[in-house]
Amino acid sequence: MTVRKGEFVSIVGASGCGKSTLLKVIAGLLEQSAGDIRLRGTDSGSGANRLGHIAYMPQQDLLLPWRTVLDNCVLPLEIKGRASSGTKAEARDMLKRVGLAGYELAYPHELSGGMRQRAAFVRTLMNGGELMLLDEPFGALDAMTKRDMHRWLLELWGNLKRTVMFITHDLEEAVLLSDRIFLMPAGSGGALQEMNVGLPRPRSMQMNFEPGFVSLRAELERRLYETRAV
Amino acid sequence: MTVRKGEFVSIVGASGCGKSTLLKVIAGLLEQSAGDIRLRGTDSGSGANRLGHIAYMPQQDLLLPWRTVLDNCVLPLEIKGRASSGTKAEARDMLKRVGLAGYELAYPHELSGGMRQRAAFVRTLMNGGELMLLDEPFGALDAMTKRDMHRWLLELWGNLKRTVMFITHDLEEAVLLSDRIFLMPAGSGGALQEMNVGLPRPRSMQMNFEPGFVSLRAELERRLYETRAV
Amino acid sequence: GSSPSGDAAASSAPSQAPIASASPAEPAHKLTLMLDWYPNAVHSFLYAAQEQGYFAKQGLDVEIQMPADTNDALKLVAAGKVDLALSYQPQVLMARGEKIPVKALAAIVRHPLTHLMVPADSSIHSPKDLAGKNIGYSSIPLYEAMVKTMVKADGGDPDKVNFVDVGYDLIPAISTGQTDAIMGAFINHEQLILQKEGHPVNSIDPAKYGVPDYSELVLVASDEGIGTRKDDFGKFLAAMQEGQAYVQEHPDDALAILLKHEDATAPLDKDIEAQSLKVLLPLMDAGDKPFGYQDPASWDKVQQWLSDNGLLPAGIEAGDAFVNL
Amino acid sequence: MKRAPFNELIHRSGAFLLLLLPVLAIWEAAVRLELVPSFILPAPSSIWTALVRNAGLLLGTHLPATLEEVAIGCMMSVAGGILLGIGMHLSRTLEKALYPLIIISQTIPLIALSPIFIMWFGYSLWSKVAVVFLTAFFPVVVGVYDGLGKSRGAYQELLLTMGASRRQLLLKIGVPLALPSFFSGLKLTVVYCVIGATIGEWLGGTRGLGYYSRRMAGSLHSAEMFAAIALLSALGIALFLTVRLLEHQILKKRGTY
Amino acid sequence: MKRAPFNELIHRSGAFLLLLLPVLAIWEAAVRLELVPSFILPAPSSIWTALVRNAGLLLGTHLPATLEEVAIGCMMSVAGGILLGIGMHLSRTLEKALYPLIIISQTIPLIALSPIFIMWFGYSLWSKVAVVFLTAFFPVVVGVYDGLGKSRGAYQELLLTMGASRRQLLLKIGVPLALPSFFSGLKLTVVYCVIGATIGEWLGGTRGLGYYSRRMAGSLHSAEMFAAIALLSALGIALFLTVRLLEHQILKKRGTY
Ligand SMILES: Nc1ncnc2c1ncn2[C@@H]1O[C@H](COP(=O)(O)OP(=O)(O)OP(=O)(O)O)[C@@H](O)[C@H]1O
Ligand SMILES: Nc1ncnc2c1ncn2[C@@H]1O[C@H](COP(=O)(O)OP(=O)(O)OP(=O)(O)O)[C@@H](O)[C@H]1O
Ligand SMILES: [Mg+2]
Ligand SMILES: [Mg+2]
Repeated sequence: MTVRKGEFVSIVGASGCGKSTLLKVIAGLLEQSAGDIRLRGTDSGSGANRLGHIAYMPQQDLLLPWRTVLDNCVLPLEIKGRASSGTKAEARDMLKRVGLAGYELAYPHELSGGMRQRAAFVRTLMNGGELMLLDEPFGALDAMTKRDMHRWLLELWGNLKRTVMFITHDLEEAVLLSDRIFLMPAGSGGALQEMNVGLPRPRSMQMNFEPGFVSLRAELERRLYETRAV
Repeated sequence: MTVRKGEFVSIVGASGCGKSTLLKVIAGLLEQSAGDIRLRGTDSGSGANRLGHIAYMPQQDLLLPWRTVLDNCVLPLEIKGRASSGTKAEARDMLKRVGLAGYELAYPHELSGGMRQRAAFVRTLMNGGELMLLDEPFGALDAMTKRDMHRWLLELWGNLKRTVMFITHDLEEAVLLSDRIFLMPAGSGGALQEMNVGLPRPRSMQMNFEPGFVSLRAELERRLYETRAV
Repeated sequence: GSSPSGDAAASSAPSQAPIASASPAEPAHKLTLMLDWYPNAVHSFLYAAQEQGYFAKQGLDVEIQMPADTNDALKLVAAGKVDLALSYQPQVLMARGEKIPVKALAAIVRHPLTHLMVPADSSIHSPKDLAGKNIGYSSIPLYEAMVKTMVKADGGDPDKVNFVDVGYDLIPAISTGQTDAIMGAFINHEQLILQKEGHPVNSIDPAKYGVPDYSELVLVASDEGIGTRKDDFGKFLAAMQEGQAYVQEHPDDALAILLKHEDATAPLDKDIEAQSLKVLLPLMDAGDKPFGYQDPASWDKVQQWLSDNGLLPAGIEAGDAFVNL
Repeated sequence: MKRAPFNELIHRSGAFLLLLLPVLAIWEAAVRLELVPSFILPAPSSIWTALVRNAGLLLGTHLPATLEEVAIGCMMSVAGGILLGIGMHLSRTLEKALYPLIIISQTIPLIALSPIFIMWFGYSLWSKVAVVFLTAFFPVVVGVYDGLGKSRGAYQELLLTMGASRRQLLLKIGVPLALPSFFSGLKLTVVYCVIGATIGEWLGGTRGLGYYSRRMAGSLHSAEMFAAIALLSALGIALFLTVRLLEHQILKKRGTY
Repeated sequence: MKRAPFNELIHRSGAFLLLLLPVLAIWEAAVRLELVPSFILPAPSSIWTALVRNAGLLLGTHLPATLEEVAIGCMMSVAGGILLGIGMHLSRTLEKALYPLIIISQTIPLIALSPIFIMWFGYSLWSKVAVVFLTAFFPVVVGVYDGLGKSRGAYQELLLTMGASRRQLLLKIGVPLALPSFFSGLKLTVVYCVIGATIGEWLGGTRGLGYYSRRMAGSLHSAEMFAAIALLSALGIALFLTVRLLEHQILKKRGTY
């Protein structure tokens, strides 16, 4: 599995098939039992070398409960020693973008599930780094909010040329956002399948109902169904 | 808002609009500031009266981290003093149904996000009670697993004639499962909208692509979009 | 050798009023005695009386206990929790000053054992030399008064003496040079130990410098106990005298009895105790009077001296503080 | 629900005083009826009288001396306890070497060590501070060590992906998670500081409530002795309540988990 | 990662002993070079000799007596501490009434109470047990009370919807959450039990390591005194390690958070 710089890839697969684990391995939290992981073409060695260089958004939001939303969002820069006077303003601005204006000083437990997820998403963006690993970042959002997030993410991605790896169960989302989609097999036997999304960019929500889109989605569903039946 | 016995209703709405809060009020965890809540047509009084009579699945799975999956699942019966020798067997059986066979003795932190959600779902089913409140029960599941859950839930619901209130962001899911769908407005201004799903039962996954289904879904999306624009 | 408090309480209750003559067939009368400190040579007469059967002969069953704190013995005898206690003569008067109803029954050690001690190579030879020096003492106001009296009697200025409260640790205080002198150590114990550890000290007898020649150790009972158990106490005194006679005649055997008794729990240092007994025997001798006899004149002097030094409120009669049964 | 800290204190102690009354009444009655001899346990009224009569001496001379020892000893116990706790958390070797020594220090009766203190510190303030330290530092050590040893769960992983160093993990997750445990230890430590100062003063000195109480015990003045002890208890309660207030303020501000 | 409990113990104490050696060597040298008078701090070698010489008495007579007091006192401290902690958690009134009294009990020097103990309990085992209890119960109280007071967060809400009673909330969430805090307190308590027994034996009696050490101190037999103290310390360490092992076993079995 190779991900090119600036590419947007999605990973889909059955629940419990190891998607989150794969992301953790890439982030450097776990060591792989076989194979190796190359960053910019060179073997990155052990996971510890990759820690701190890859922005990672875990499946559970993991907002620190004793910090306000804003303080949670500036945490990555605090850790990296890059927090400056502008950091908080930047975080505030991003929080506004995701619809959390007014909640900067709230504690995580005062937010709804989807709001926590968005806060965690902002925290991940604040992280910087060329590669972003997002583990079901929009799973708890309604279609509208999700759409806003998609738009914003695509915009950011287009501007910054960051590389994104994205886990989702929403096949439309996968098709809409990705350059390529990887299908993870459920058992240990199957092989990783790859699917190219040939849709033109920039993409919009309207595409959802275009025939190309619908057929891609159906194809994806069929293939997923097959990997499972194996 | 009235829910008839044996009915299956869904609640959809923007993130942070108060869906989870509504469910908590119904469950008896919070007191409503206005209006009253009637169970079987009689005012149930304060929330404390309803505690223990309604099965509630929270948005966060809230599996007790120091208990195994199986012990988490039998917790409701333990609390109600109805745990018997058959309870564990029943829970094991249900866990198998949701694809968690072999994970009975695992601790929650050893499960993937979707697996935790399914375990929490089993725990809610074990609760018994006529009314079931489910807060995004299948949000972290892939399409296939979700479909299995739908099938099983519909089957259970059909057999037991339980009343279900269901929060989801997946409009297809809402249309597929519900008798009626409530749209919650984002601001405090708007009114609750109701939508009847006139599709015949039993329903199947194939309906997704039928015109009636697709138009219902599009209508729902449009209305949601409107409530938001208000 | 511990007994539930119930026994002690019951034995001093009025219902157990003395029976005129205790025939050997009768069950022995129980008496509890609390020592002033842990068992040492000064208590040889008690263990001798115990071991030689003098108590039993009098129809007594004596149980010996140890206090947590030297003042506990007085308080517990007054509270009726023990029948007899060992304490110090001035302490008995001061206790009466605090409305603690106790009386001395016998003088065990008839002279002060508490001497002022200075290192053998010290420049202090008599109390007046203490001016400007540090004196360690164990937070007992009585010792302050003794030193001041001594300095004054020797023609020195008591206000120039610098008192240092050294808590429990008299020996380290002087042997590590923290203080120039100590007050509160016994000539039959600390002095001998310091000698043995290579820190010889000279002792200065307070009785030679204006302090009354008080009894260091007295046997004490409560007013109520004396009222109800006079006969038993009389028998105890008789057995005690027999015990002391035995100690005087067979000091080595008496010591052996004590050492054997203590070996079971906390062995004593044989050399130290032997020397201690040698020091003690002359100081316990009542001359032509029976062992334990109390001289009213001594009590008057101590009472007067305590009053003069502000350690005793007015209205405490020396005659109330002791009785010769 | 919301009350100013000061009102809160009044409210709490008010309720305590109300509940203390029957205890004091029974105690007073027991002494008056001579169920307990007053020279063993003086009546509350005579303790109060002794307190008032000697107020100048107790509050003017002895309380400040004890307060000084408690203040310095307490700060050293807390600082030393935190350092030891963190040190043992960071290094397994240090932990293995120090924990047994610390436990040994807690099982040696201080009286046995008093000559050593006197040898090293003389009869200065520092011998008392050393005793306070030895009496009181242990709970903070355990509180800090156990608190830092808590599972940091997935938060730790998240911070690792941000490139956090061990120091940062400790500061950003370890410390916030350890705070409740630290405060439990701190509450014990401040109370033990008071008894530590009392014992320290017994080892020698010329001032302080412990010294006074022992002196009064030596001349059989029970009421005066208990008056000093009552002040010591009040000091202990005041310290405890202060820490508790601090704990509430700090932990309350944070979101719940 | 996995080691049998016994090996684990060996492993730990082995490392400690290795690190103890230099300490002992310096200590021995300091005494031999007469930097410290041996009657104030005897050399480790003479302590060892004293220990061996008096082994029969120490291990045969005094250790069992102390063990008995520690065992009973410890059980009472733990049981009493748990009850008090739970009681104060359940009732605000009880908490307000008891907490100050408990703190008072911790600030009164036990020696001041010795006549009271003897009056109530005589020279029986129970006066010593009472002292052990008073010395040791406090950390368990604070541990249990603070542990139960922890925010139970959303778990509590979930259990409420299942119809859980207050008792069930306490048992199913409160107790599991309180366990770490309880164990912190327990570790302190078992260590304090040892010093409590020592002090208890000072109040009277004729057996026990504390009694022996006091007697030996009185006749300046420092080596014998420290031999007894060494045994007391060993007892303290053994109790501490036992609780720690138990803690690891119990908390390890549970999932992390
Ligand atoms: N800490 C752990 N210890 C043991 N097994 C674990 C642990 N974490 C995950 N697993 C197992 O690893 C497998 C893969 O888990 P992973 O979280 O990667 O799944 P996933 O693909 O992200 O699923 P989902 O879509 O449900 O989040 C699962 O079978 C899970 O039981
Ligand atoms: N404990 C709390 N304290 C204060 N405000 C809260 C608390 N819990 C929720 N809220 C607020 O109540 C509002 C509704 O939250 P709720 O969880 O009901 O949203 P929701 O509709 O379930 O959203 P989502 O789809 O994201 O789960 C939100 O604005 C949230 O900030
Ligand atoms: Mg996952
Ligand atoms: Mg919600």
